[in-house]
Amino acid sequence: MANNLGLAVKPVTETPAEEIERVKEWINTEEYKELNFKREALVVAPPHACQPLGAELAAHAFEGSLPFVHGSQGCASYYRSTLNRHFREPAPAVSDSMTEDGAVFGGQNNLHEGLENAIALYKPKMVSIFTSCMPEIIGDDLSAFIKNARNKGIVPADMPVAYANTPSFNGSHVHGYDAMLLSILQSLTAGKKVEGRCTGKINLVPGFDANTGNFREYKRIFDAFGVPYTILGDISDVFDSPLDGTYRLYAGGTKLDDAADSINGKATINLGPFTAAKTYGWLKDNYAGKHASMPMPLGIAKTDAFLMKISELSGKPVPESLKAERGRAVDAMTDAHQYMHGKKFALYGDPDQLIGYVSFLLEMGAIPYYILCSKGSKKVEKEIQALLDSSAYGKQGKIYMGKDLWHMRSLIMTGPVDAIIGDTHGKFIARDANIPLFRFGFPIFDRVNLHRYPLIGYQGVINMVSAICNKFIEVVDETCEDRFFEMMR
Amino acid sequence: MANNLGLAVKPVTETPAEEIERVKEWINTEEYKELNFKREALVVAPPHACQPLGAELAAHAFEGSLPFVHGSQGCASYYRSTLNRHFREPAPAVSDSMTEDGAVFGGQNNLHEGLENAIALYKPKMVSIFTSCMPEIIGDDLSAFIKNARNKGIVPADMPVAYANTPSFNGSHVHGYDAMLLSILQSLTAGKKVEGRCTGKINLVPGFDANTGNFREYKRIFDAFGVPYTILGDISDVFDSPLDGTYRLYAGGTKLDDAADSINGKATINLGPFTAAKTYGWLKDNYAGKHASMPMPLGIAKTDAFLMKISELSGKPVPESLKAERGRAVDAMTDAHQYMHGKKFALYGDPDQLIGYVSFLLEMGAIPYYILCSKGSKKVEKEIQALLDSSAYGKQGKIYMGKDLWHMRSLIMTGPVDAIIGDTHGKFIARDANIPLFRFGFPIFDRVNLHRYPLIGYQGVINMVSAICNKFIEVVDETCEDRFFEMMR
Amino acid sequence: MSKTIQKVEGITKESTQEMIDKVLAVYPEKGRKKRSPHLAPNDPESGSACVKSNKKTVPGVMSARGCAYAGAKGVVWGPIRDMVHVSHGPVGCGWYSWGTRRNLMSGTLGVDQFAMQFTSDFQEKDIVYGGDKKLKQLLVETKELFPLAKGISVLSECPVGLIGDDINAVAKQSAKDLDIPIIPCNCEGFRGVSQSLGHHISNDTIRDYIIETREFPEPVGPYDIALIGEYNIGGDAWSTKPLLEECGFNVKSVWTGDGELEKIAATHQVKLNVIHCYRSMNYMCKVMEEKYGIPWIELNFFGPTKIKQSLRKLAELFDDTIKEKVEAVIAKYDPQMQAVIEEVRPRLEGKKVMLYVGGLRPRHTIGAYEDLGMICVGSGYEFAHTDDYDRTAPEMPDATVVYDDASELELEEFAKELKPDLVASGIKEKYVFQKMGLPFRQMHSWDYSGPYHGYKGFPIFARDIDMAINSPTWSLVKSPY
Amino acid sequence: MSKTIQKVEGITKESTQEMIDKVLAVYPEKGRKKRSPHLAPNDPESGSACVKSNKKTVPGVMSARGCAYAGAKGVVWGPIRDMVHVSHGPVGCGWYSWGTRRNLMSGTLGVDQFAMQFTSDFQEKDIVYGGDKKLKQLLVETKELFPLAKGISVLSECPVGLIGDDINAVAKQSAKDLDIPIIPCNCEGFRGVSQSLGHHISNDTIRDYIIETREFPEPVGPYDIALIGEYNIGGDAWSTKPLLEECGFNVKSVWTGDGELEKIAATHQVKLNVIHCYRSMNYMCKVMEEKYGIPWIELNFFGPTKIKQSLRKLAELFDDTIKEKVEAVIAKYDPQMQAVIEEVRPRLEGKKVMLYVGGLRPRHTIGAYEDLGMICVGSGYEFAHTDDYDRTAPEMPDATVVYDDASELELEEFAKELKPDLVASGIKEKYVFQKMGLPFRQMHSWDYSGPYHGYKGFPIFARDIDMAINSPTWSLVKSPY
Repeated sequence: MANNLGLAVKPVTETPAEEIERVKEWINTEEYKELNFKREALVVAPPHACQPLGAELAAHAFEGSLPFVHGSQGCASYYRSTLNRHFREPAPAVSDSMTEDGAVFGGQNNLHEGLENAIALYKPKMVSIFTSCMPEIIGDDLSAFIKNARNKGIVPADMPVAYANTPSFNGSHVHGYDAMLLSILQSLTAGKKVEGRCTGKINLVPGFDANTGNFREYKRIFDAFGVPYTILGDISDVFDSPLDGTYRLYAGGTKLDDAADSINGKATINLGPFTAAKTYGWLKDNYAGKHASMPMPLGIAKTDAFLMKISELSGKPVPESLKAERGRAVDAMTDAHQYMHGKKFALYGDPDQLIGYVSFLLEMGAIPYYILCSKGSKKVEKEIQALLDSSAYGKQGKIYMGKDLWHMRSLIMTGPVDAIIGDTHGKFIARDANIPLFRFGFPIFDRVNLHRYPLIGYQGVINMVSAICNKFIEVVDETCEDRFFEMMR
Repeated sequence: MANNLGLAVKPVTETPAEEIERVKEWINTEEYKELNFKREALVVAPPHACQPLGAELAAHAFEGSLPFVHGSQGCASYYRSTLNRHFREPAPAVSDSMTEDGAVFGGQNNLHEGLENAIALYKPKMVSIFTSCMPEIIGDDLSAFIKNARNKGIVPADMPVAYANTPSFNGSHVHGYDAMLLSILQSLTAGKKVEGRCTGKINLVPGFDANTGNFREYKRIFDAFGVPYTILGDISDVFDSPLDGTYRLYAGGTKLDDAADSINGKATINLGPFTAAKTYGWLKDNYAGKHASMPMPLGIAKTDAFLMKISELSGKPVPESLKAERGRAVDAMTDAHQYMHGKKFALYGDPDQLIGYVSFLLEMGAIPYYILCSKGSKKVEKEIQALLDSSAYGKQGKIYMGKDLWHMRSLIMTGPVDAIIGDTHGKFIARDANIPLFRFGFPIFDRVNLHRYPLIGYQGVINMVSAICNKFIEVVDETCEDRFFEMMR
Repeated sequence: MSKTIQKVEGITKESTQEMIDKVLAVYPEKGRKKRSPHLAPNDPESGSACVKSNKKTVPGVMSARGCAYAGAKGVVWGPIRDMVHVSHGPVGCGWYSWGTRRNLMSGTLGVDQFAMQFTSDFQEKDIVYGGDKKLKQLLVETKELFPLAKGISVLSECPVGLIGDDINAVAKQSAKDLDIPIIPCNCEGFRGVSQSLGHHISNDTIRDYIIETREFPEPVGPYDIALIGEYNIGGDAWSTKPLLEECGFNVKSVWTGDGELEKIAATHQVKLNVIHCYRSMNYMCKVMEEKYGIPWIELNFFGPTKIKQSLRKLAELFDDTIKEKVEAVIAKYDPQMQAVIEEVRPRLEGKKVMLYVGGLRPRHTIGAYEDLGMICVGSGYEFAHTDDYDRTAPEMPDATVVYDDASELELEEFAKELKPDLVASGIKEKYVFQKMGLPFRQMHSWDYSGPYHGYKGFPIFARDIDMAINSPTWSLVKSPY
Repeated sequence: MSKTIQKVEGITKESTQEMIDKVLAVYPEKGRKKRSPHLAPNDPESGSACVKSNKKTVPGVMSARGCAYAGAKGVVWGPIRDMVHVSHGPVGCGWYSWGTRRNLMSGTLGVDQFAMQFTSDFQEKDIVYGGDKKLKQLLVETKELFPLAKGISVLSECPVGLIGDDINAVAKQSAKDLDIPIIPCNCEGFRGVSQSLGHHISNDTIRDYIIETREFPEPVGPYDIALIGEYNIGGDAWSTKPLLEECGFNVKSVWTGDGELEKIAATHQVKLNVIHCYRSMNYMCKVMEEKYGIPWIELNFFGPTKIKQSLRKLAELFDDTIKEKVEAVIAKYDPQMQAVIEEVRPRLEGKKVMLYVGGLRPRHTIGAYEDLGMICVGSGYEFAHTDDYDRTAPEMPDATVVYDDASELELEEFAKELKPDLVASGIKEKYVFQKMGLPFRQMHSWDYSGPYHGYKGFPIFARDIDMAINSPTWSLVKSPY
């Protein structure tokens, strides 16, 4: 029988319960895993987003900077709501609402009209423009469009306008962050280099990081040193602003003057080094002073290195207060080592954070078992492998570059681990495997305040130890037989 | 039949399974609850310890002060191990090991010999003596004993020796803390009052509090004000010392000179006010400057009051940085209110902390449902009742003074709540009722680092909100049906 | 569902227009001219739209709108639980719409339910050489790894249309090869002015690829209906479907909340389509009416007043069996609802709410607030059409402000002027208003609560609104120092 | 269980004595004189104690000792699961010993298992007027609220003895009135010099009130034994009891880990008492030997070497059935244990451990460390007697230091001198040594792990020791700056 669409008409069927049971078991098998790892075209549950999301984060990180999406308004809505949900904070950004006719005429009219309106309505100190798919496909020439806008007087002569090409079909949110940051710094520092001038400050480039607590911790560390600094760029007040009855469209961010003058800095530290690689490349060639690129200070060793670098660059010793904090963090690790020692972890996330978690886990005698990066590279893999090779606890670690969370699920269901470190998207695997998920990554849509707790530095070590070990203890408390339910743990 | 002891010999029996089942259900009934509340002599699982434990905490809180138990060494072992387990830190203290002959001859010989050895071995800057049961029963005259020790040259002339009677059959650890603190301050400040002198400092008396994070937070707050201060006494470094290869017998504490000079302070703030009532009474009569007694700064309103008091006493405005923190704490509360609003809590603990938790819960729209204090008083009850009366969310609150955790169990099993706030000892009820226990009290024997996270101040608010709300969300994630398992919460 | 015209103290046509003019004054001339027709005081008497709508968003204004892809993936297709929905193009679109709409689903993830994010994760080379080949391969892999999927939707993202891929041809061929329905949906985000076109395109693909491809094995009964435009947000469908069943109906399919492809495909057999979200699915109701003669009726499941009216209106179309059951249902639940109202209303009486949402909520929820004693002082839609505003006019009080595709600045300024006790809008607005000290509920996602539909939903709605407005945290906003 | 005399490189009688003298030099003369006999180099050849013991603790030295009450409540009585144990006196003693020993128990808390803290919570008035009346009332309430309790122990705290209460009379009367065994135990903390007297007093009360008050209903069998001095720390008894059963024995009662009152009361019927913790229960073994002619044997369940020796020694007392089973058990488990050793020993070979614990562990665990390739460089007891030290001498290497009732300063100084790779002691010592950068395991409580007894326990012990010593956290102790 065929219907009036010319399609065959079949009866409505129900999938038999046995069939569902069979597949339920099958997807947990080695056989399925092998099939799953043969995938070449289909990507299922990859834990990375596209470039413009990262670009928006960078665009928010500077005083009075209005993130401006050159593209469809739908894209902007997606980026904004992701940041809203993660931080539970506003994320004001505009788009120039390109539609079909953009494909025909290009996006210059939208950009110009958008700039005119945005500047009138939202009174930014600077505009930070980045692109979503459409203008990237049709090949809009942002540089020319903005020049024209200036010529037409749409943009005040003294208002910085940064712009970055952030194609979604390339890299991830991390690369978009890098591109936008680079453009912002280029536009703010243009012509600001003064021969012989030194601000005396250390510039810090933390890269894509959606933990406001980390930023506050960086600042606290520099303050403890008594070393002046400029963070490029600083999201801490932007995405952790007070609720006091006043809505601030621009709630913080690196001061534009400081950013402009950062080119005359005493030194520049790039943390990552994968998260802001392009920016750092440019900084090294263009910024005054010394330069250093080093891993995120996650765990003791990498924090030590960070502090020693500040010490070296500033000529000041590591303050006693931080040394005492170090001792307290090592104390916390030692007191709790038995709850983590030998425990297997599956990790996924952005390259630099993965490197940090691996380093921290090895310091605790825990086993980074699966390390997955959906947008990794040979270089990232090499770096992680070197870390694994440095410790007896790294021997079992396996690295998966360019794989997704559906691969991760197969790994965990066929070769179990004790816990996962990742972002909210891993919760379905965690549930299926009945193991905890530690939400150290981005985004976190289903817990409150976690972005307020630093993971970097010695305080970050204590926070990670506390979160992980207390959860493991809690699992024992909640799942043990009555006769093993005890007062002390 | 009778055995050779003259006792009847019966067969070994097994309690029938049905009988066990019956009693299992019975202890969860209203009938049982009524019977349980009729108890007059038997006390089951009371969440308070005896005076000397608190005295030892106070004795640790001063630079180079050696806690000295006048009594059996077994008592000292109990106090020490409690502090070891809670802080996961050393708790060096000695006793003078009284035994039977003490009952006959009194404890002077033990005290003198103990002082001689302890001073030689542990080289304290001061000795802080407190009593366990035996000397209290036999009526040792500590004052005379110590005078004699000085006369005999056992104690160096310039070494302060504090001593407090801390009978275990009276009050709780809180009262012992008060008594020891008072004696320490009396002995350190004796003869130090200088007419017209003002240290310019604010003295802070936080009372019994086993959260080192709270102490660090007090200091951070004073530092933010730029107001000099002396905490009487400061356990933060004592019980949160670095692990760096060196064991420090005396790892911190209020400097003796500062404590001595505190009598010439600009002002004195007593937090509590139940926790150090006697001390405060004496301070008010003897210390220079202004005096204020106020609740622990738990929750927003009580933190506001604390900061305003510092501002009033110091003449300095509340710093903008703290005001911003306030806004961030209110932001965190608002963002998370829906996870706590209307949730019922059972609370138990020391009076001042209970008052603080009640205040915080009411601010969140949560319902303090059972409020139990095993060593409360009419005055405490009145204070809590006034708080309950101040809010629509306090209407259902019921206060239980002088009751224990076996009473609490009956309450919760017959009239359920959503969670418990207390110390580790509540975990058995929490398990039976299948609800979370938030370990905000003392002691905590089964989690790591919790004493490092402040509960006071605005940061404490964020910590409490995070702990409570994230656990409630976690419970939903862990217990919901598959179809309600969601990405966002 | 008409009602007497309501007035709000202090709000007149003039005051509202003044407020509008004030915010328009901030715009440059061109922008002002464009925005002006989208802002107006309500005229309930006219019974028709007071604003223009469904126009291009003005560039640069901070709009809350989404795109056609969002309308297709997030709204129409995504909730169908037994299909794999492939976000075809770069990784982002699928990532952003992954688990963020709360259209709950039965079944087991990855087995017979597929709420993961499926993407072709376009790379530079796919842009240069086209993605059709990759798509073909992807479909094979999908079928292999997810054998219980009843079908696959291919939802195009912007690049696909711009580079000239032909997903329709690929879908057609693969559907044949793999013996499974594969629905190509040309919902590129650049199409149209909002998510609304995505709904329409999706409706059209249902028409073209789905409807009438299946038949229910059992004979058609007199009370067979379909529930259209019910997306099961926070479990809404698990309130409304049982309610309709309690009233005597057989709900043969739900479009598309917790939806099943084959039941949707057999919906041409029902006797009546009951539509809740008119905006996103009126197209298919009209198609089914035209093609199969199935009548449709718009109902409102928010709040006891509207539910009661809706059920009676529905019963009117049926026989006494249904009428009696409906009255029995109303008699059963109404007292429960009145008890909720009695508990909460004293704390909410006279409170003002400002709405800005999508779909049906800017008009459909008004009655529920009124059940709680509240007054709506402003409302507007992200992506509505004139027919939505026509339907809104009689629901809102006289002269209250109506805003179409409002910009954040407009909403902010209106809120400053109107001082509502509650703002009910989306995630992008939530924290803006909360920072201003204004209670807020996300009304796209029920703020992670729900259901809000039907009798099961109203007590939850009432509790949430009460909690939002009366949370003691609001009294802490102002520092005493 | 004798063995050849072991030497440790760098340790001689002289070096050890020098180390001892160095620490003694810190003491005032009187203290030095008192402490001096308690510290000595081991002389394995002598086979007897090299130190004095069971003396009063020197006042002021920071001893780790507990009191008689601790020995009674914490060690002997507390683990009996089906009794209510009343801490009679002020609130503290019961509070401190509440859940802090890890003697695990079966059953349901408050129903047929009573691990809560029961106290008479003495107040000033109880001191003044005496607590007997309160006790009587308390016993009535206990019986009423906990009807399945098989008995009640009344454990006196210091004030009870000092104010002249007569708990024995109250217990006698109440036992009659309530028809339940009520055992008064005059274990006031001031009695004796350590917890050891508490053990003895408790043993005596078992003798006076418990033993032979019950009989097993089934006839006595040839393999009926009791397991004495096994407290089920971290589940030890759940390793040792099944092991003995696997060897063919009927373990009729366990004293007192996860213990049952009535089975303990019928222990006079067994054929042999197997004792693990000699210190705390040798008294009752001797009583049962004298009174009922029951022989007893000391075993060691730590580490495969000692377990094997112990099982064979035990089998020697029985017939071939048992001997064959024991050999079969050894043949089954020994390879498993060797596998554990192979895995761990390379990481532990030659590592030095310093012990300071109570009960049996300062000698019984030495073999287990040796199984792991480790060397014991110092050992001592909190509350041992000469017979304990006699038994220790042959287990320790020649000239290694032995310390009785060590003060914290002594332990610190010895550790500084000996530089052990592991210190195995109690909670009060743990953080002292960890701060010094020395790996540590709590060996009273198995550091919240366990069991450590038997074949089930050894792999856990091995894992824990490996983890403690080789945790990478130790390499972080020294700051690089």
